[in-house]
Amino acid sequence: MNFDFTEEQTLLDNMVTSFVRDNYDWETRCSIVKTEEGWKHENWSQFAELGLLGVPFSEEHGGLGGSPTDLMIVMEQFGKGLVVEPYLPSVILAGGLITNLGSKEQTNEIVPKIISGDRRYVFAYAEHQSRFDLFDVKTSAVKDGDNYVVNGFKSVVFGAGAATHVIIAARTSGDQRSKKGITLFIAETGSQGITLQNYPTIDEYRASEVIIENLILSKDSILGDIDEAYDAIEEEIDKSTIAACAEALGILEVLKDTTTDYCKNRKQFGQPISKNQVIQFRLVDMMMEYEQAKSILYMAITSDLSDPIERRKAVSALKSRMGQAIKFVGENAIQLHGGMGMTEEYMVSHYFKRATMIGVLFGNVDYHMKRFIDLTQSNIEKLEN
Amino acid sequence: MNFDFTEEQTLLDNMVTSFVRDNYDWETRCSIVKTEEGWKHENWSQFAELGLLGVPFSEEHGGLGGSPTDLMIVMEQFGKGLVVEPYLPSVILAGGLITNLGSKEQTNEIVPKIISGDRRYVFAYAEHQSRFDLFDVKTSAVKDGDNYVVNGFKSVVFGAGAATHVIIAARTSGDQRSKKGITLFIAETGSQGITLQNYPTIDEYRASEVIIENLILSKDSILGDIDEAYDAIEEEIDKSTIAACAEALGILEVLKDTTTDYCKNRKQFGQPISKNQVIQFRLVDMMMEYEQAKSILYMAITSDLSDPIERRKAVSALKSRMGQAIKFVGENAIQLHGGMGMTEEYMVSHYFKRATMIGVLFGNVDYHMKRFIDLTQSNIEKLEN
Amino acid sequence: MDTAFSKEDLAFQKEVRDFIHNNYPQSLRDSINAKRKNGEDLSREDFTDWHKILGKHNGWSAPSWPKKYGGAEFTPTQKYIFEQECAKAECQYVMPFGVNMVGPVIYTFGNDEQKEKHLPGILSGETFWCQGYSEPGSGSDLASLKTSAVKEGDHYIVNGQKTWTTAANHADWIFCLVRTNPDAPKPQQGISFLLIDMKTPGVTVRPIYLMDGSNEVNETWFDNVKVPEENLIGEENMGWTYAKFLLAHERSGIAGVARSKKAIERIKQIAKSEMSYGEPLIQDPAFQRKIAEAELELKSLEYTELRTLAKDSAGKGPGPESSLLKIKGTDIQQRVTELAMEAVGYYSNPHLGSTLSNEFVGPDYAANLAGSYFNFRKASIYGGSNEIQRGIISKMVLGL
Amino acid sequence: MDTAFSKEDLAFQKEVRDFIHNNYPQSLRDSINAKRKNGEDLSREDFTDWHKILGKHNGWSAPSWPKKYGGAEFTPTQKYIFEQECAKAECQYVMPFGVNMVGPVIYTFGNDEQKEKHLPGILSGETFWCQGYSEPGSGSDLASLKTSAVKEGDHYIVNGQKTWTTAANHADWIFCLVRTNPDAPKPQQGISFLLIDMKTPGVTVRPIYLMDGSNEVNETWFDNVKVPEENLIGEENMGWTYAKFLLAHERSGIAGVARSKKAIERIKQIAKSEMSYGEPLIQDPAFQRKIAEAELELKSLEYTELRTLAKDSAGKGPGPESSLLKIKGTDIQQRVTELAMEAVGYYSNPHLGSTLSNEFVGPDYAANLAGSYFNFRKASIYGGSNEIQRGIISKMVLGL
Repeated sequence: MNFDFTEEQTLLDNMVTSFVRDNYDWETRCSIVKTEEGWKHENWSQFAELGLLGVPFSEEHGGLGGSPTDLMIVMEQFGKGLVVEPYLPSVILAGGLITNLGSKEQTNEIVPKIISGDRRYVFAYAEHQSRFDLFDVKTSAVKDGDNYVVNGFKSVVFGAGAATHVIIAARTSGDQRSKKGITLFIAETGSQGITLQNYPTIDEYRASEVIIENLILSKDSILGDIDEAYDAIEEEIDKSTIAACAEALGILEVLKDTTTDYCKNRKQFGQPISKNQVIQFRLVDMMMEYEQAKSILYMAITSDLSDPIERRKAVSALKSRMGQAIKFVGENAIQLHGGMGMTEEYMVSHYFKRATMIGVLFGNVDYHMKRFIDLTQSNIEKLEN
Repeated sequence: MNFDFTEEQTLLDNMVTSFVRDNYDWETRCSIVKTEEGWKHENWSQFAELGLLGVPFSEEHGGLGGSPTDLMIVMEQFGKGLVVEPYLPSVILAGGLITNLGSKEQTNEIVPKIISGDRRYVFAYAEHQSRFDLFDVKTSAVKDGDNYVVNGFKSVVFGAGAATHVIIAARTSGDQRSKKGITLFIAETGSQGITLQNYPTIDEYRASEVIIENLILSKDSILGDIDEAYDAIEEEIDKSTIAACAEALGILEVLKDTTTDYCKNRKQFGQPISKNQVIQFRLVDMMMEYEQAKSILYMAITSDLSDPIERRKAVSALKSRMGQAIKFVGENAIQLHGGMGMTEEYMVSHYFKRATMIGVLFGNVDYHMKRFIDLTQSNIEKLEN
Repeated sequence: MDTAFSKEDLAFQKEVRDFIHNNYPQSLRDSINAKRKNGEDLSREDFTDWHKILGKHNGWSAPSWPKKYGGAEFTPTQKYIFEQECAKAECQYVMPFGVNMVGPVIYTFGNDEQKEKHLPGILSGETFWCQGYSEPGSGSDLASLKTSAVKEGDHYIVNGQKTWTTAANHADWIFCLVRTNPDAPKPQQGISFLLIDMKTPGVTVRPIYLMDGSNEVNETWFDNVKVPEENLIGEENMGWTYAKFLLAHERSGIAGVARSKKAIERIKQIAKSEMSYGEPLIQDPAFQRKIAEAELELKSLEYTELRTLAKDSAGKGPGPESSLLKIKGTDIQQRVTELAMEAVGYYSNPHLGSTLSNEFVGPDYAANLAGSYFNFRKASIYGGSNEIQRGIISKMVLGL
Repeated sequence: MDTAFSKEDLAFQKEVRDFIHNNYPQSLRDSINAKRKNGEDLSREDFTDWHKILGKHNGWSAPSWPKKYGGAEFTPTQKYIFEQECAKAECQYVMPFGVNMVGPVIYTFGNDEQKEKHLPGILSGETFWCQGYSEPGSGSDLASLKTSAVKEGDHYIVNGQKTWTTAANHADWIFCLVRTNPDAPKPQQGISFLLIDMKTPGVTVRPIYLMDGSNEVNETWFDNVKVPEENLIGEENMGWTYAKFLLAHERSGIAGVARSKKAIERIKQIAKSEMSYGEPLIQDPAFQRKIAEAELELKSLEYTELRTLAKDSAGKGPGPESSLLKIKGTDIQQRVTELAMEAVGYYSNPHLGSTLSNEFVGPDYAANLAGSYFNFRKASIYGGSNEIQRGIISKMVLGL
């Protein structure tokens, strides 16, 4: 039993840490989010050069064949630096779907281009009425000869503005909330029939509303089997959820450490505010929340993700527990910083905002708590010890 | 708008306060709970002399015609003294049912005997499967000529060992969980067919399992209309819930004040532990919980209890909020007392135990929260502002 | 015990309700709604339009002021009713700096010239005030303030910096705590209470942007600002006394009960529209429970406030209940903004107020809910942080 | 990263499981269950039966002890597995005072005579030990202890009072912190570590009843008790050092993860039987949520403990994680006892252990659940209160 990184993982960790330190100081980061596009192409090129875009892909396609632990390492450091480039939605989530469902031809064509940085895919899954239910899909794809005609509306697609291609979850059969009958289609973001409404998010990332009107796609643009995409969607969203939690953990570490330092230095009534026992205990509780959050992330990372039941349980346990830690550590970081914490100028508020929005991403505390309960309590006889 | 007591109420308050001070010092109270019966007949006689047994009854029967505020005054002081005599189950709950449902003949016969202290009635409603649902009644009463034959099992009937009579909720028609079809029967506790299994409770009160086997009762023992007892049961349990919360409030006041005093006097590391900021803030939070609990009790007392919807909302708001206050104030009182708080010898643990068990009585936090939600959120269009 | 309104109170309630109905400008409602959707800051007019209308109606802009100064002199119950009705109708609130803060200080400690000069403008809403208390580094330790006022002839020369100055960008005047005696034995001594015209040369206002992108607060700089001595309130070096008076003075409404009630109603409406697990979110037991818990806490707080009001009405004088009202009131405000954000799921993400985009996406009701959650983290920090308030209760109520 | 057990670990797991299955006495299970139902205290035999069986099997009664002293010398992973299996099988725990506390002090700081005399009895379970640290008035401020030991010839004369002495009513020996130099400049100096035979004249034990009616702890009085000087451990006046060693020594199992897991399983079983709103309580969303929250906290804690174990295995040495494990572990224990009490509704009321009645009412599983909730309030108080633990983290980890 060990929680150590391998030598390769330590190298990866050092590499990403160096990237953030050298290329992502606070001022640089703030200038990136203020640009029109909200991310920096040069950084993406550098990710490609460093091999980061290949972490999750197989070696035969030129990737690193990385594990969830490798992705955790990347995302945790990205979290510490509040790196805004759309690595999670495009490399991890969309990349995961392509690996999971792509035909040999598709992966041979697409994956090397993702790794090289030439293409970025994103996955458009959420709809307004779906909330966090991945099977709740209204967007329809209707067969028309050899083609499909797609119509629908996808909500809050992260990174879509930066993407060359979008993977669309569309209903080819079944009811709106049926797990069967969902098919994935790949389309260029510039296709006739796709309109992107790009906007910045409250935490300074970018997302888009994706409006799909009479988008005509050939059979070849289908990813995976017709009607059968749901299991892969759930699996890849689950894996992306782990990655998002790794990002959150990196953020929480910064929040906890920054706040502890601030309290040691900030003086009120003639002494550092960290001399107040109430503030000391609050910092202790923040530290404990951080440690517990880290532990449950390690639980998820080391669990058997190839077993769908285990994976779902582990991911929902992780996401709901992480959500609690985000709230506690985030809100107290602001509170202990006082007025300074409230300002846009001071960095702590940006970390708080990003952590909070990760709390919503892929399902909030209530959603994952319910999913965990459904998996662990509805069928109590089958519980293992 | 005022929250003041009337002159009569102030006199009542003073009277009960004097009784507790003079007749219910801690040593006396501890000796009472160790007796076989667990309550003191002389105290009951004194309640009769002081007029306390008549507080809720009409003046025409020799009572005081008291309001919920009057009962709150009595119960709050009883809470402060941890008075164990079964005033709540017999005078307030059973007495309320008799007033609510009794025929002129019944009330003329019974109420004066309750007021004089000659008789004590209790209400047997809970069954194991019912939990807090008052309409979940398995105990059956089957018509047999002019009589009824009653069979069933009633759980945890408080004060039954001290009672001369028991009011039994029995099903005369309908399904186990139907609101219609419940009838109340009055029986002497010594009747053939009733077996009491008496026991002390964890908080040193007394309760009984009531086993009813082929109990034969005449039509005259019916209280109210056949099949139609449910509304009155709910109403009187609701009113008793307010009284129980008044008792809890008295207890919380003692817990908060005792703990504050203890912390001022208890020295550790060369100073009173109340000099620790963390303990100061905890005491502040206990005080605020107490004030909020008091406020919601006043809300319930001053709400329109004659309107069933208003009454249910107010009572469930009160009981669930009070339950939260009980947990917070109670657990922290023990924590701040340290080892001393854990002992049977020191009085704080007894207050904590009683408050905790009031938290269960008539439905716990979850039960009343759900009832409140069902009343306020299921039909949102009808909400008033 | 009786919480029913008297006939007179009920008549007053109707009068207020009717007045709002007939006089609250639809244009103001539209303007504020549009800005909320687009994430823009309110304008000076948004802040003052309603104030000006109330100012012309029996002094309703100043509910607590004595009639002789033009105020409404409401009873505590009337004040409560007035606030309830304004909140129910979602009226823009009247900024407190003039009416609730400097006004009472002026009519209590000011001289006749000061009353004549300043009170009418506060009442009418013509003069916009802000408060100069906090300084960088002083925070909760207000008495450590450094801004200096040195007497030169018939003027004070003021130098220093105030921060967190709400609405300084709109204000005509600022009331300041300044240090007039740096050698006083205690920091609370040697502080004076000074009124400063924001148009005086040497006064500079710089915006501070909060994390939701809003510009509510500012830095206010004083660089050799000449302030006539007639702008000193009361006695020199007695400013701390006036500041403490002011803190204790206006507790009515501090808990924000009526507005939080309205906010919960709004969340329920949102939760009817939003879907969760294929049904309206309002049916989700976990969400229901959180709404109910907020409602219960609020209901308790409402009665805590009413008990305080009743004590005031009975002339029993205020206690340090204001700290309890502040702590619990802001706690609920924060919970409520969080629930609203939570209700809209992914649609809490779009940042409509950004300079980069003001295209509207998502349902109307989702606009700026995350921003509001982030913004309201301030509530447990400002006005004496909730830690400071607990310290006050610990000392003043529990004697610890 | 790898949390899978190695082949050797899996074999060991099976070995432990089989050993428990074949050797844990049914009579002990029955005895303990009967006492739980009737609310009686456990007997000395209940505490020692399993200890004695383990003591005869490769030193399994002392998982951490070196082999040369007869211990099992488990690896951290083996210790973890051993605890898991014992908890799953609901084995009575081995009392910590001998094996985990005084034993390691003796083999680390004691002389050869002391090792020979005391270790075998601790290992075998023949000698029952208790701990004499706390005193009335000392509480969390342990160093303020007053029990004196004055050297007279080759004896110490001990006078004073210890309190909260767990199982002193069963114990043969007590290890005490006593004051040997009242004039030492600091209270931590001048304390010695002394072993005292409970049968020595002058030792008196008086029961303390806890609020659930149980007699777990006692007062232990010393009235001119003559203790031979050979019972002094290490050097005179160095007792504080040994006490601190002891506190840091045994962290394995401090969080009680395996037992809390088992307790949650039991609550789920109860919640299947108990009805709520006409359906099994396990279907009630509010109750489900509380169970799930406890499970998640426990799952996190399990991995926090595993991370600590892994650090130990890697020889990286322990940190002050024990405080975190203690705080979170006891927090969960308390939550779990509360949930169990809550599950049974009205049947939490009957007090079966009362001297007045031991008739059994209600379902078997409901017996003593409220008592257990009340009893477990101790968990955040004893072993250094959770406030003390937070103070340790604040100082040792965060450097505040």
